[in-house]
Amino acid sequence: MEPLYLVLVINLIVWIGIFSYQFYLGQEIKKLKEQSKLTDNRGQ
Amino acid sequence: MHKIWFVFRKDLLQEFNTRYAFNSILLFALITLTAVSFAIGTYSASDEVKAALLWIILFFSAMSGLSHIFVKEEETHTADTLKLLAQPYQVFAGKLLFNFFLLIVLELIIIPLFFVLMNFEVDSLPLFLLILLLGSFGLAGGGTMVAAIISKASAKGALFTVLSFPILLPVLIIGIDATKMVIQPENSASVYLSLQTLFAFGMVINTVSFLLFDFVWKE
Amino acid sequence: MLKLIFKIFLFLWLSAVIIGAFLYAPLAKGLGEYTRVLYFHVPMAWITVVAFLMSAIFSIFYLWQKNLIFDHYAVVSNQFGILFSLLATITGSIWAKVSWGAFWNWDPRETSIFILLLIYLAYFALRSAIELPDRRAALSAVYSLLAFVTVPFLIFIIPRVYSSLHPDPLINTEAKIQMDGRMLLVFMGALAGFSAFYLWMFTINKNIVQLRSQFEEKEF
Amino acid sequence: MNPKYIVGGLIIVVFTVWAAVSFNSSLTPYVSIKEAKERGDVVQLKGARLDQGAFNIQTNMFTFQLGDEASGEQIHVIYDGPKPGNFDQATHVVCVGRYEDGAFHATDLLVKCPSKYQEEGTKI
Repeated sequence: MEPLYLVLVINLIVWIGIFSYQFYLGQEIKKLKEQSKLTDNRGQ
Repeated sequence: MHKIWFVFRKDLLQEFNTRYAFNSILLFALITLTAVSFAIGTYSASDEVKAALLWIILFFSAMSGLSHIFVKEEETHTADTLKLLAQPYQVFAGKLLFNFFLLIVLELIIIPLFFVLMNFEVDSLPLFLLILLLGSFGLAGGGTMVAAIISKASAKGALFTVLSFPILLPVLIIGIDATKMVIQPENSASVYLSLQTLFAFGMVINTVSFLLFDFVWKE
Repeated sequence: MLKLIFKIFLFLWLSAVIIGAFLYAPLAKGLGEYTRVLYFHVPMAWITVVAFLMSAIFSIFYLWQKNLIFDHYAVVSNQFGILFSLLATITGSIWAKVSWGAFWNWDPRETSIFILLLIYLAYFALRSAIELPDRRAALSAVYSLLAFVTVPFLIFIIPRVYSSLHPDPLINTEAKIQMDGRMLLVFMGALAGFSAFYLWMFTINKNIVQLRSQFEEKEF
Repeated sequence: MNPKYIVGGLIIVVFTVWAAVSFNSSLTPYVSIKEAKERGDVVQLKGARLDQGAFNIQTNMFTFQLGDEASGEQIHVIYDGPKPGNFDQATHVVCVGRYEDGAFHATDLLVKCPSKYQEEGTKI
């Protein structure tokens, strides 16, 4: 493979990694937020 | 107005009794000056290097003593009494005046010594003194404000230099630059620009400090 | 649902920017293969500025409203500011190595970003030295505003003392963007994409901080 | 809103702008060839690049001609070091050093490349 494409692929992999991590983090936070709402409601 | 004077005089009297800030500043300056003078020798340094050295000595000596003014109020627990006696801006003005006075005294002692030890010569003495005066104005303003901030924190001494260095860096850079210019006679037009910037910087940092001091003092 | 579409769109958008930077955009004259750093370096620097600006605004809000949540937001912005300024410094320094010949030579831009880093590292040093949350919030907000007003001065002075090799800012004095069409397309795409990505990252962290302060409240 | 903050903010803005204007209007750190010859101390000399320059391996010196765009004056620059990598693309060169014995002795060369992001091969 040409170095240019190699670098491109590495870049894309890094980008996919960062994106998936952000995405995962976003979903987790969403879950936690819903949970905290539920406990709030139960408390009232 | 007389409250400002009261705070200033109180600090001055205390300082006169203990001479804590003054001794530490002056000794720091003397030690660095002699160290530099030994290491470089009298004739080998160029004028540019001397200008930079002068400001570095002044700057770091100021760093070693300017914080004392607020730290001592916290350590002796007199800050609360002072809060009852005067408005925040009066306290700040008094302390600022004191730190400014401290810097001027330091310069009165160090500058002649620097001239003698480093074989330093300037082309225009009044301009040089004006640079020092405006530089001290900025240094005192920023230094007093950072001192107020760190007096509420732990690890005060180390923190003071860390916090004030980036803020007061403009004074250091313009001061060195302007001092280089007064050494040579042909650059006088640029010196006025430097003076203008030093003055503008002093005004800005002092105004911000006056505005924000309330928030620090009430904490 | 709309958010999910936005995220997928953002993913495709930035992937297209990366592919575009490598395959579509032409190489700049005199820069050769290094041109591609441009599409990553400038957005990083841009986000750094946005992050520090946001932190200054949050600091003002804190002093005004005394709500600790603004202090948390300011901290998050500052952390991102430091992260992105480090990224901008690293990409910039690699670029400087290949085009000017040295990783670091105190060019004005290098000096100003270095001072920014000093200021905000000092900000975190100050925070770590204060115990009480209210006091920590107020003092660090004051410090960050105090530092913020001195930054313009550094920006005027430094180019005078050291001359710059850095290319003119894109929006230069003639208010013209001097860039090849295809490069401009990728460049603007990168700028928009990274800004959107930053906003997303910031929102996530904002939510984390909100949740954390909620939990802390419950404990008391 | 407390009038104190308005007045204070105004003072800050006015003085910042005042300082900014003074710097933008008049000062460049560079001098012309004529000035460099007169001053004889360390200056930053900016001029147009006139030739490719030549590197002398024995003395490890790089020499080239620098021209002044306004007056057409030329000066011989001697740089103590290798030829900078992107020298041939440069339009302007900033030389840090001093004028001595008929030539400008540079300690640093700063190469200003055209900052236009154009495709390779196109004319600016």
